[in-house]
Amino acid sequence: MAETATRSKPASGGAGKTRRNGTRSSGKRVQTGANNVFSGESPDTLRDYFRQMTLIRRFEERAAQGYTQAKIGGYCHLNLGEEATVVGLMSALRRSDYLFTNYREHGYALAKGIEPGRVMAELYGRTSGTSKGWGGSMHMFDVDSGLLGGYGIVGGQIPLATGAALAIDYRGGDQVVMCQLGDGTTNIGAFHESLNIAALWNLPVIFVVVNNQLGMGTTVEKSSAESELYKRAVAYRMHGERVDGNDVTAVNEAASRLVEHARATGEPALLETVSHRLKGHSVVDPSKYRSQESVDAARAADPVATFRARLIDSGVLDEDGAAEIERQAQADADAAVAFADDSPHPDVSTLFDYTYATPVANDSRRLPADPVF
Amino acid sequence: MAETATRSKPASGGAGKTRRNGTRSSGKRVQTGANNVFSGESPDTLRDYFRQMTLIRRFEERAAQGYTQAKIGGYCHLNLGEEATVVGLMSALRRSDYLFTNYREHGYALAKGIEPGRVMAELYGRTSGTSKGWGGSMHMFDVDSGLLGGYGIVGGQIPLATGAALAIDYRGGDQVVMCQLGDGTTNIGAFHESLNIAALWNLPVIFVVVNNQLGMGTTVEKSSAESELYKRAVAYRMHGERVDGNDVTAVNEAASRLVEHARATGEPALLETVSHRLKGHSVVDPSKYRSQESVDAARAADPVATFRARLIDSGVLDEDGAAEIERQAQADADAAVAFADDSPHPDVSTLFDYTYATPVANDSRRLPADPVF
Amino acid sequence: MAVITYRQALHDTLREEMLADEDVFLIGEEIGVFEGSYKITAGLLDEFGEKRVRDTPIAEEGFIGAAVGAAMQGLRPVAELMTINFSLIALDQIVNHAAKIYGMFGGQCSVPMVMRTPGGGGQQLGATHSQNIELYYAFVPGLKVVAPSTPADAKALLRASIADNDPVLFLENLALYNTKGEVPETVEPAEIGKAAVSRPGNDITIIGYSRMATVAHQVADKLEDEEGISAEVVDLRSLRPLDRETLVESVRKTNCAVIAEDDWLTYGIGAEIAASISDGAFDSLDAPVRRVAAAEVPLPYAKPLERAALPSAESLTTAVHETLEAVGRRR
Amino acid sequence: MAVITYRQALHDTLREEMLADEDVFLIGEEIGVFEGSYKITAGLLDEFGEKRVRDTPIAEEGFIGAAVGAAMQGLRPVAELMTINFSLIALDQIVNHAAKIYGMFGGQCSVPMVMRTPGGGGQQLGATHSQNIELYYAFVPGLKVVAPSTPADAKALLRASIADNDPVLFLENLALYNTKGEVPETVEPAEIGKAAVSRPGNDITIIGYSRMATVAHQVADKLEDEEGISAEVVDLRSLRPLDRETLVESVRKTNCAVIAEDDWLTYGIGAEIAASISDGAFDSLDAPVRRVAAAEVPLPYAKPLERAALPSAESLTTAVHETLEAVGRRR
Ligand SMILES: Cc1ncc(C[n+]2csc(CCOP(=O)(O)OP(=O)(O)O)c2C)c(N)n1
Ligand SMILES: Cc1ncc(C[n+]2csc(CCOP(=O)(O)OP(=O)(O)O)c2C)c(N)n1
Ligand SMILES: [Mg+2]
Ligand SMILES: [Mg+2]
Repeated sequence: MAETATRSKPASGGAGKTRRNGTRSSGKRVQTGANNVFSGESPDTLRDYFRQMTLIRRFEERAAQGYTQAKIGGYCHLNLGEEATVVGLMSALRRSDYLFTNYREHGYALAKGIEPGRVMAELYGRTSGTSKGWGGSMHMFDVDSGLLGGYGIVGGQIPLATGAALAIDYRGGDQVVMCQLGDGTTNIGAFHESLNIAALWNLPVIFVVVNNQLGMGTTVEKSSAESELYKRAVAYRMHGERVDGNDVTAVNEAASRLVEHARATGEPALLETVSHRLKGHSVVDPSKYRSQESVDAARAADPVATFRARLIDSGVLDEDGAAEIERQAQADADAAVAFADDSPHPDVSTLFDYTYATPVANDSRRLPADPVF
Repeated sequence: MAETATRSKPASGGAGKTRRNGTRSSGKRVQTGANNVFSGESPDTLRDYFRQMTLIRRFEERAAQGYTQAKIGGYCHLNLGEEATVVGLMSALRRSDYLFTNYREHGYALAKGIEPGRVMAELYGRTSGTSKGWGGSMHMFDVDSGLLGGYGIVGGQIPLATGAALAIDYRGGDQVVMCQLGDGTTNIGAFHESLNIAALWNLPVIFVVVNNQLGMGTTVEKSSAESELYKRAVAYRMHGERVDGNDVTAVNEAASRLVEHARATGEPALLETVSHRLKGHSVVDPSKYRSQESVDAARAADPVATFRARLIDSGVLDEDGAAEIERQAQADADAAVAFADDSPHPDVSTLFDYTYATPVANDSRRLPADPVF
Repeated sequence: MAVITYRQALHDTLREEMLADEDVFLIGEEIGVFEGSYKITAGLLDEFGEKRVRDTPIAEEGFIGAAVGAAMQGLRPVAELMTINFSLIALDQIVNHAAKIYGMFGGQCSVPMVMRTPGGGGQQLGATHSQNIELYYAFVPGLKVVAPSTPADAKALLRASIADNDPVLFLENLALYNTKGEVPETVEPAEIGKAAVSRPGNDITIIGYSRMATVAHQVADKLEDEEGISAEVVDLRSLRPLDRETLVESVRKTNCAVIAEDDWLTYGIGAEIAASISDGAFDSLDAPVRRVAAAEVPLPYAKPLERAALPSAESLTTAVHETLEAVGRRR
Repeated sequence: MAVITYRQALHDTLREEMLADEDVFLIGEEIGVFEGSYKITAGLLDEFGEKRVRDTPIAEEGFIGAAVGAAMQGLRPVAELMTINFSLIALDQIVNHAAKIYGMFGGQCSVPMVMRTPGGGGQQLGATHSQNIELYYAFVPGLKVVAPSTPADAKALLRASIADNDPVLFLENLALYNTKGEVPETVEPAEIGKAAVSRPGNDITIIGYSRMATVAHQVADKLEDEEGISAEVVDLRSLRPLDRETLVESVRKTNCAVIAEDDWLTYGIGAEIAASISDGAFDSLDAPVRRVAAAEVPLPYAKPLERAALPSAESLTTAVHETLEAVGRRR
């Protein structure tokens, strides 16, 4: 897939913190996608990408299984088909950078550096989970790795991410915020309000639209009047560009460039990654509405399988090496399940522990059967 | 002021109802603003524009006075400085077309064809007012003339206008909806959600951003990352253009063209008119925050005075003719005040008349001192 | 009489109303191609086409506002808000526009629209997806709010809501969609604003709406069977207007009451019920009105915590027992 | 002790807190260049600069959400929502985010922010600009809601709100800004969650908050002066948490109560107050708890209608008289 930019490519770093330049000229970058010769990444980096992508794949398969076994409740949205995007984006961030995502965030949690066991334990609703079992699939959080939350309300994370970038700007820190969202989410008011604010105040936040071409059952064309979503950045004089979300190195290149540019100048940007959703919207969705074509296209573009083939083709990995990585990923996913399953459920006595951070007089701490007086 | 368009000029009428064409090429129209030779408009039309603009000017002056005399309560936002915009826009609409505005709508109510007395009576809170005294300055409504409401919540009118256009589309009518909003209002979520929906569903609604360069005390540059507001249409593949809001004929030309295009094809558009606010945000605002420069610029561009001069220069009107129109406008405004002042206040017995259109069992009809049982 | 699910009753009614009136159309997220998040609208896109079954972008404020605008033109949109939690995004259009337009313009323009939306916890959906915030609508003059608990009521109240010329918030509940009940061949529109004594009794009044009305019935049946306690159940059915008379009349007979509600206790729907009963049945009441409601916490995901936080047949039974003890009718 | 306006108390407190803590900053529409719609922040932009006094675009959801995000990083934003009516646009960020983040993530991240906003009718601002919808916040676990009625309380509660690590909705009222009261040289932060018996008395308890607490005082003074009736006034001060004990204790003494509230009656704040008193003071109550509240209509613009619809000293006095008659303490 061609990669294009609405504005000139941000120079990476170096320029020092400057204010948004409203009159930047337009530009266009075109670069081949598939069958790229790897440029720059070391074999170790490439193998690590593959390792992470495979781990996400295996982890999500186990999550689906856990859901079917009723070990996991609520809604469960998987990153199957988005592994290249997830790993490409996350490897562009420092651990100290902040990440806000939507509810489809298991892979991001893993790739941002949270132990798989803690991620699975959250799905299992255990105290060892990333949110101590309070959040579940849609609501993971980990200060140490900079995951500032998965959010279940469409668009809810966008103002928050903008605010985190405001805090960085306020304090003069050098972190960057990445805000992940879906294609369908570009149509909600919070997207508009936040991108305007981020551009107006020159805040270091990269908005990433993970375009998997569907919001539940709705195609991009049926939901967005401008279906080339990265172009919406124009409404805020913000840099926007699109990248092949099935290509982990292309995603990483674009994301790294925008992240480092934001770090240097404070300038926000909009990055669109285009890939496919391999399965339903959530585990329970049989996606009957999907055409065979769309399913076939998604399968053919499977980012894990194609990256594996490219690595083997180019000699970065041999069959045994790949198989070993896959075996290890499976073992890690299995271990995560075992860890989760062995972890304790939260105790009912903790029900009132997290209503308020500052204790307060007359806080209500009644169970349903308790009288008011 | 130069008039530019982001997309090719919509052909007016004729084309039949076609779906939005997402790939229309870009284009640019430049046309001189001030000192235009009038093209097309008959002297009668031009004089009528002047008559309407003058009436709005006098009406608003009397409204300000009524407010100072405490005859008018609440907030009172005037169209002073926007007379050319108001009249140019309204004369592009048929009486059967629908208009939704913000709270700064007295002039629109007059120019859409409501008798001045009823408009003033609404300000005075009388039963003879456009909303029977229930709405006040910000909330005028009149089915007959197609004013489907002034709305006090910033952006609140935009989804409603889109819905009215949806109804036209649903029923196959040939009306067009015009939705007026301010420059500051382009930053709220409802703007984004509605423009996307209108473009996506090809609804006959013209969004008009009346850019008076201020939202209360905030300049466009301080509130909109893309300060050329008409360009925001690009995010929805919608046609957008800007016109000199001090030039009544230019406004009318652009608005008529877009309205007729929408009537013929269903296509929405975004029109930005640029003018000045002659006074404070509302009658009580002394606008201390405003620079002398900005005030001077506004005065110099006064659309009523400049249009008057142009009419006299070009022989459409002589001094006496102008004075006669002004005298009549003053008389009409005075008569409106007299009508309002003579009209009855609503009776307290009507307090519960308009909670529900369909009467309902157990509706609460208690005054504050009434017991529940 | 056919026994059908609550879901089916909603589906059938939507279909029938669309067949009966061209002005009725459906609008919402994922109601067409996806057939509805909870499949209420399954098959309707195929039958009625895109004009009558309109999938929207994810833009609650935009599409609800568009429905309001269409209703102002006399169409009768039936909007689906995927869950009541997401309705907050549209609240300005509902509270400041739909509910105000009739009054604010002096009765010139009505807004005949329905907003269907489910509330409810208990599905481990976590704090943001499990709320019961019907209060936000029930509080607002200009809106009507109905909350059926049975398939038959769902049908009768949906018919009434679509026929009504005011904006109606039609509250459903995730846990009710699969419940079944008898629905007659023809169902007349219900009268909005009326509660129902859905189970007569003498010893105590149990008041509920939506899911908790069904729980109230379970508890009442069990109390009768196992302990010979005769509980009267009042199903509110309409939250706005509120039928205080029916409540008070029941309590004048039973002399005590327990309210079962899925929302939070403090300031919840039950507060008004308790206040109204304490006022209207002041001289008849032999014990304080008891409320059984959700624990006041952001609802946790983990099952044991979620279970503890939500009202149930057990907690309601406890409250009934304790209230009967307080009035001296038990042990 | 200085006598200053409520407005001045707010202004001074904001300034002092900004001087004391670099992490405190102001954010909102028109608070800087325009000096605030109601001039609370006048002069602060000049003194503290754009970083600390941040004018925002008209984007309530966006800027409140940004404040939440900044608070998650440990900053202490004090946001101004121009009026509570416009807060509906930000409600998703407040209810589904600010109020949930601490619990939903298992206590890992607090949200130390304040949202200041005035409610209130009576200014002929019409149906959409005159609402009292503090209920929407008071109902939500995870939020704290305070509602001072005097300049001294405004100061003490604003200090407490800014120091608090949870999101606090700080309710002001258009009609209070110009009211005056004594404010000591140094004011300690108030304890959130506590009501105050702001006027002791024996014959009847009058409960109010925000503007209606001041009306309650006027009425109580007049009752004392003209009729020798000794009314106790309880000023709620905090709507969430709600200090039921103080209410009930007062009514145990006076045996009757009237609630004065500016919002709509049905489901309003007073419903919970009435329910709580009817429960906690069940055996002491000699008459039903009476509520004086706004008529349940979209508030009309015209002055005679607006005046009739809103609670006042007169309607409160009537309710007090009738309640005293009901308990046999008058005529
Ligand atoms: C405000 C709101 N509206 C609706 C929903 C229901 N919903 C959950 S996910 C989703 C689709 C989102 O699509 P997209 O942004 O493309 O993200 P994806 O699921 O494809 O990752 C919808 C409508 C929600 N959670 N929040
Ligand atoms: C949702 C909402 N937020 C804030 C306000 C307060 N307010 C009223 S008018 C206004 C400025 C609007 O500016 P603009 O859109 O440029 O319109 P203008 O007043 O210049 O005509 C603001 C902030 C409001 N009425 N509604
Ligand atoms: Mg998607
Ligand atoms: Mg403006």
